[in-house]
Amino acid sequence: MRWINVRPSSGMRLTLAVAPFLIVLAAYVAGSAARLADNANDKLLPGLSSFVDAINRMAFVPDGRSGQILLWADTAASLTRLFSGIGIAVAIALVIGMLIGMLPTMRALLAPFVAAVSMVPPLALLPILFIVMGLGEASKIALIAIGVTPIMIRDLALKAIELPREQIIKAETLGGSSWQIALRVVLPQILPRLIDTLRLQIGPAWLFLIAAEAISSEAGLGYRIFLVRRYLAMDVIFPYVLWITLLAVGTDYILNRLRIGIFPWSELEKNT
Amino acid sequence: MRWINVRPSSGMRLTLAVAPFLIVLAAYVAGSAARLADNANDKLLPGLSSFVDAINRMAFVPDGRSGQILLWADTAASLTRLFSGIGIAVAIALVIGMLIGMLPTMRALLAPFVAAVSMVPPLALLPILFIVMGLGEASKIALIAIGVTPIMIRDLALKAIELPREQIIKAETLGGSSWQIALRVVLPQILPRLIDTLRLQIGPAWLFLIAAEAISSEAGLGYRIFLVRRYLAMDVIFPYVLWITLLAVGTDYILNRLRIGIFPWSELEKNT
Amino acid sequence: MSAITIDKVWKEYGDQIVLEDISIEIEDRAFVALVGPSGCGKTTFLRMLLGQEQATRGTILLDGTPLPPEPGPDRGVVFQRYSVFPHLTVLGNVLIGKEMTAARYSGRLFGAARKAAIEEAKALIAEVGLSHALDKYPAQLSGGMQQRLALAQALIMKPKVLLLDEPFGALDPGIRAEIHTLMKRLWHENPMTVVMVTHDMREAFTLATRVVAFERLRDRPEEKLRYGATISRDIPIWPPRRAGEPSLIRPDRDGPVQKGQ
Amino acid sequence: MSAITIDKVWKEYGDQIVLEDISIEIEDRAFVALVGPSGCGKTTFLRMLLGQEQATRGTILLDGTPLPPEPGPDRGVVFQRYSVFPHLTVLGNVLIGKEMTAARYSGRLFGAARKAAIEEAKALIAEVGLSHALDKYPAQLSGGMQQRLALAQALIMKPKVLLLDEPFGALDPGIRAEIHTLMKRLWHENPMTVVMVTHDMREAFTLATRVVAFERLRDRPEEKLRYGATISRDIPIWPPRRAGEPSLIRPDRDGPVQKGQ
Amino acid sequence: EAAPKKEFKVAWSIYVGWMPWGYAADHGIVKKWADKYGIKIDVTQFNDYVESMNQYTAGAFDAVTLTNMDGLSIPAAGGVDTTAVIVGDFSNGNDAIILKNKDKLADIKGQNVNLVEFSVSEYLLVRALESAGMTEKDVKVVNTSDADMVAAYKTKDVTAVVTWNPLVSTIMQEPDAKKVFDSSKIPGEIIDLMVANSATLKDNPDFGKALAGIWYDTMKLMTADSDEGKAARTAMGQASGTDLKGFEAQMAATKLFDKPADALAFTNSPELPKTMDHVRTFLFSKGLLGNGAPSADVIGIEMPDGTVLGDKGNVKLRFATTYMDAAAKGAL
Ligand SMILES: Nc1ncnc2c1ncn2[C@@H]1O[C@H](COP(=O)(O)OP(=O)(O)OP(=O)(O)O)[C@@H](O)[C@H]1O
Ligand SMILES: Nc1ncnc2c1ncn2[C@@H]1O[C@H](COP(=O)(O)OP(=O)(O)OP(=O)(O)O)[C@@H](O)[C@H]1O
Ligand SMILES: [Mg+2]
Ligand SMILES: [Mg+2]
Repeated sequence: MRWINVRPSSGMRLTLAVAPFLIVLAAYVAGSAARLADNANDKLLPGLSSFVDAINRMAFVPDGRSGQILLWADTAASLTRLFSGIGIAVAIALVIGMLIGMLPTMRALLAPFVAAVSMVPPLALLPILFIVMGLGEASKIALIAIGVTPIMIRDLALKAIELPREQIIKAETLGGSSWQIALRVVLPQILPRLIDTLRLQIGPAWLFLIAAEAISSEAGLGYRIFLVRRYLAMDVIFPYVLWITLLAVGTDYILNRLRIGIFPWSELEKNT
Repeated sequence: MRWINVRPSSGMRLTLAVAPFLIVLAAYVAGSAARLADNANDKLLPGLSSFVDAINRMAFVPDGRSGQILLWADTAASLTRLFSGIGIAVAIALVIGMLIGMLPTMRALLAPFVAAVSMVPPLALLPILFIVMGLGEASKIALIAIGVTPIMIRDLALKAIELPREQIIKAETLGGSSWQIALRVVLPQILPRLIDTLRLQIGPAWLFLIAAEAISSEAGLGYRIFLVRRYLAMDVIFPYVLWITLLAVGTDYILNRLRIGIFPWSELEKNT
Repeated sequence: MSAITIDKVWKEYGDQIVLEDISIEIEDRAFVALVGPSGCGKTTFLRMLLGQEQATRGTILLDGTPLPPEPGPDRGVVFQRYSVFPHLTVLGNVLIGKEMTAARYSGRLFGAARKAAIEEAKALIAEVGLSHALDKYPAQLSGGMQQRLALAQALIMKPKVLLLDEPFGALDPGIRAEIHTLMKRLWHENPMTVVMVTHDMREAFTLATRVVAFERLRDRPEEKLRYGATISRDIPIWPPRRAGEPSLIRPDRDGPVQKGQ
Repeated sequence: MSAITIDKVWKEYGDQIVLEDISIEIEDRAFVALVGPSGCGKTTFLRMLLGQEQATRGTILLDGTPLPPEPGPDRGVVFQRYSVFPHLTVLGNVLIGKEMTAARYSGRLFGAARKAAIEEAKALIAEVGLSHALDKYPAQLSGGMQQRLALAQALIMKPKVLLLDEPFGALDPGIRAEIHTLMKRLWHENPMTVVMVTHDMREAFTLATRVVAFERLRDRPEEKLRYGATISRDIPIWPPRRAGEPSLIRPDRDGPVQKGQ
Repeated sequence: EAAPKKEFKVAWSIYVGWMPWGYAADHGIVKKWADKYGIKIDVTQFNDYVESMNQYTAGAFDAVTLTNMDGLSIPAAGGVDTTAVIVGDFSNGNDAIILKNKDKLADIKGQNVNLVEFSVSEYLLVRALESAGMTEKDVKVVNTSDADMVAAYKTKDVTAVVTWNPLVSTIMQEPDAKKVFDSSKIPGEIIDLMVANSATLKDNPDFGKALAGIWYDTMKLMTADSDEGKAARTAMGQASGTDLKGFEAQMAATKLFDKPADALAFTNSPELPKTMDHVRTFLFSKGLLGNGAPSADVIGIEMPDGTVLGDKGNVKLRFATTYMDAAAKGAL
């Protein structure tokens, strides 16, 4: 039988899915044991017991200095920034994306500019951002927004342009003004796609968040990672990275559920 | 007439397209003039003449220390890393993406793992990367590859899965083995999509390159930006950022031309 | 009243002449079937009636006044595809026209006004036989049901002119026959003029009061650019069909068309 | 020889019984038209013949030996859509079968072998009337041309069995008539057994030697899960059609079918 | 004339000699002194030292913590007239050159040296090479971010690094790490300062006084051998990502001026102009005193006694003892 026709059973599928994670774990444990045998103080690949210690310290014991539990304080700070940044990006992308997608004049005005801006590496312009926005939350949120907005605008504009011309004309024959067509025809069809676009931008958004927190912050997952990185405290960094990954995967999953829940028709469309 | 039906003439379109760039330029010149009036040595928003100076110094006069023309040396170093990283990412993504897309067994084995890995923020794991790959070119190239590969894999796997099942069956009735189907049916149809995926990843690739060069390097566009950031030499940073943007826009354009040139049928498909 | 006067209309795209010197009077409540080979400009002609395209030369009058230069609620349209909104249910698709004309900013109705509109929409949905699918989305409907929905959606606006561009071309023969019957009834009952583009001669003769054929009379390659399509035939159906009246001579002719016919 | 024996075949998807106890002998060089209502399992049946699906119970034999459990070059197929490769030209699409069977690793031919294969492909392309479009991509062909290409692509493998799943359903009537003529000629000239699924009765009776109807005899909602479709009719065409022989009684019957008929 | 400015912004970054600022902000010491002078002081922590200086230079902050060298090359060379309000400490071993498996400075010849370019590390390297009769041409400098220095040291191809604490102590835990030179060999040359914009200080000297008050209050607490002092050191250690032991080790390599009198003596000593001359010569050779600067004299550096090193018409960096003096006299 050809390989392309071999279908694993569902039990087999589960085994296969888990395997790579187990292999990575095993490789880690082996690597860690080897390094610790060489140098019992090795910090690069700490043993599992160090993780338990570190996780306990970060996630369950209040910090001596602030009295807060660091992992939760960091998570709250980071998620607030992340979702504020993404929220702003979404709002801007929705408005500008729809303007570009619907109005030829706006398209002529903004499309080339947005295309150029989307290629500017925002990390290189950080000093300007901090001067303009100050060093508080604003600039961190702004970095996330600046980082992900141009791509979201381009994506949404494209989706708006891709709407069949027939639908717009139909809406005009139903008495719709530009505003009404935007509100009742284009917007609702763009929203589920917005969620998909958003899901793709969660990874980059975390990157920008971590970069912003590395420069100035007093709490946050990225801040903590950069703070302890000076001491190569991998026993803290690994759990934090894992936690960020879990948060990102969870957000992705929830957003997809949300799309299906709020826009059931979008799922129907996909299947046809 | 409704706004959605107003179409600017082609002369108007050009004017509109140029306008935002001019506005940004004007805003810059005004802001710079205001700051320079306050402090003639202001470094944040240097005047245009400082740019001319800096560009002349970086792009045309050999550096006293190394005898090289810095901008070209930096560009060569960065582009070498960028394209090596992207090249490796493409090769891996192509192989793994096709495996996941074509073979149900491989899909069960790798798809969940790749999905999880694509959410790991690579910047947080840099120390490990350095220790494994050393501080030289290898780790910079690896960071780019690690940063963009998982998303490219997911994208390509999706495209391979989306190929109509009928085509695969047809190929089987034409005597194709799994290998031949991969080679003659799936691969050629994936390649133009690979180029599109690649275009979307140029922005992120530059980000990772800059981040890698900021950490340890002796030349490169990102290295220079972070080095001169130490004394806020925005007269160098701005032209460098502009240059990076131009390079990215240019790469994007060339890749699209390449796709149309090499896979003319992919353009035909798009229009139908 | 909804008579259309087309007077010496030309349509060019850049150098290419698509339609050449078209003049035709369409009387009130006519049902014009437009036929002709692919690419001869039928859709272009319909687009001009719709206001989506402007004639290069000549004038188009609706009841004696020039057509506004963009689509509006006096002219309804049904396309072959994409004629309904995928994000609205059957009811929502029919309601939206009422809502957009009534509520200028929100594009939505509330309270009593909404109830009244829903009643009207439901009546119309019942007419096209979709009462059982009120809350379904288009993706859950068959092709024939989607086109019936598109008709109801257009009719709720009580358009003076209904424009159809191969509306039934993608349907199975059996379903097409059913929808022909429906179409005929709707035309009899609603005060509107219909212009329908079709490829199917049988459909043209089954439904129309008048069949108009477009054709490029000069179609050699070197002539393609310089000459456009014109009206090559204009056949009134005999015995005449008249809106709201059963046929005098063969009263059963305009009755239901049988399946598979 | 290419006779197919289907013996007490059942097909279930989970709890749902799709096909129930199908037994049929298809003789060598038959042209079987498979008809039946939508969803009754015609495509499923074809998939089993193709090897894409396995029967839940029962056996399928080709010339007395069980079918291999996956599609292979002894059975050709043409689907309604996606039957040709969009990235290959007309010539490339026909060549690819030859190339994959000949070159195990590269899947390509070179030199003299390639030249010979091209000659053979060109002859076949000429047979389906696409000689003028050798270097065109499918996106540049009309629907009818694409299906003709799909036929050529399948025939170059000289399959024992040719399976067609509504291959002409998406074509315009005029073009469909043309392709019927072609199909008939190809069947007469090539030593193969044809099984074709269709919705169009006229097509079934125009082409087949035998029309087989699938039907769910018990189709009340509560029975849907427990009973599948079976063969409800098996009508041999009379006067009989035989591959390679003109019809005895009405010799013109199997000639070209007229346009618009 | 406009009323004097009442609200001030201070930036600090994570470094052993500057941790008191964060502690003071967290524990109400900043507020206490600000209230006393009827002003508001907003203290912001930076994780990225360079960015804190850039923000100060661009005018977003009124005061910042930095080293004497960076004070000259960044704000002063950027045209911002800057006054050193507090001389907090000098590095007395906190900066070091570490070689892998080699224990003599001379072995550095020909090696790649990983360090933060244009920083005090490079200055330390130049001074060390001078002392061994070499120049920078004898080695190859590789710019490496401080955040990744520890990981960098662990890679095979890195054999020489120059860096500062806490990175030095973390790296020294490696068995093959040998410290071949450190800042205790050039005592008093790498000075950690709290600087403020001269114009702002002139406008409202209370700001400078408040800073001095905060600093010496915190110093008292931090150096106390009491439970309170220990608690303060523990908190500072945690804030910098380590613990009490690690933090005290770093303090040991720092010559803290916990009493204003010590700071005064150091600032008024004739060594300071010599140090600054070394520093400006180094910066000039790197082109860090402005593009096309004709000589190391372009920028004037004013000493507490009023003498100026360099261009008297372009004084941009001032060492003032006013505020430390007031603190010493208890006149705050
Ligand atoms: N926007 C346009 N720009 C340029 N040429 C156009 C445009 N729209 C249509 N044409 C040309 O006008 C001619 C008529 O097109 P039209 O779509 O009206 O034909 P049609 O009669 O509707 O054909 P079909 O039966 O295939 O739908 C074609 O040659 C087409 O290429
Ligand atoms: N992979 C599958 N899993 C579960 N059920 C399936 C699957 N494939 C087909 N079915 C079910 O089997 C039945 C028969 O489907 P099939 O596609 O064979 O019908 P058909 O006769 O070809 O219909 P049509 O004329 O619409 O093509 C349907 O009820 C379908 O839902
Ligand atoms: Mg048309
Ligand atoms: Mg089927």
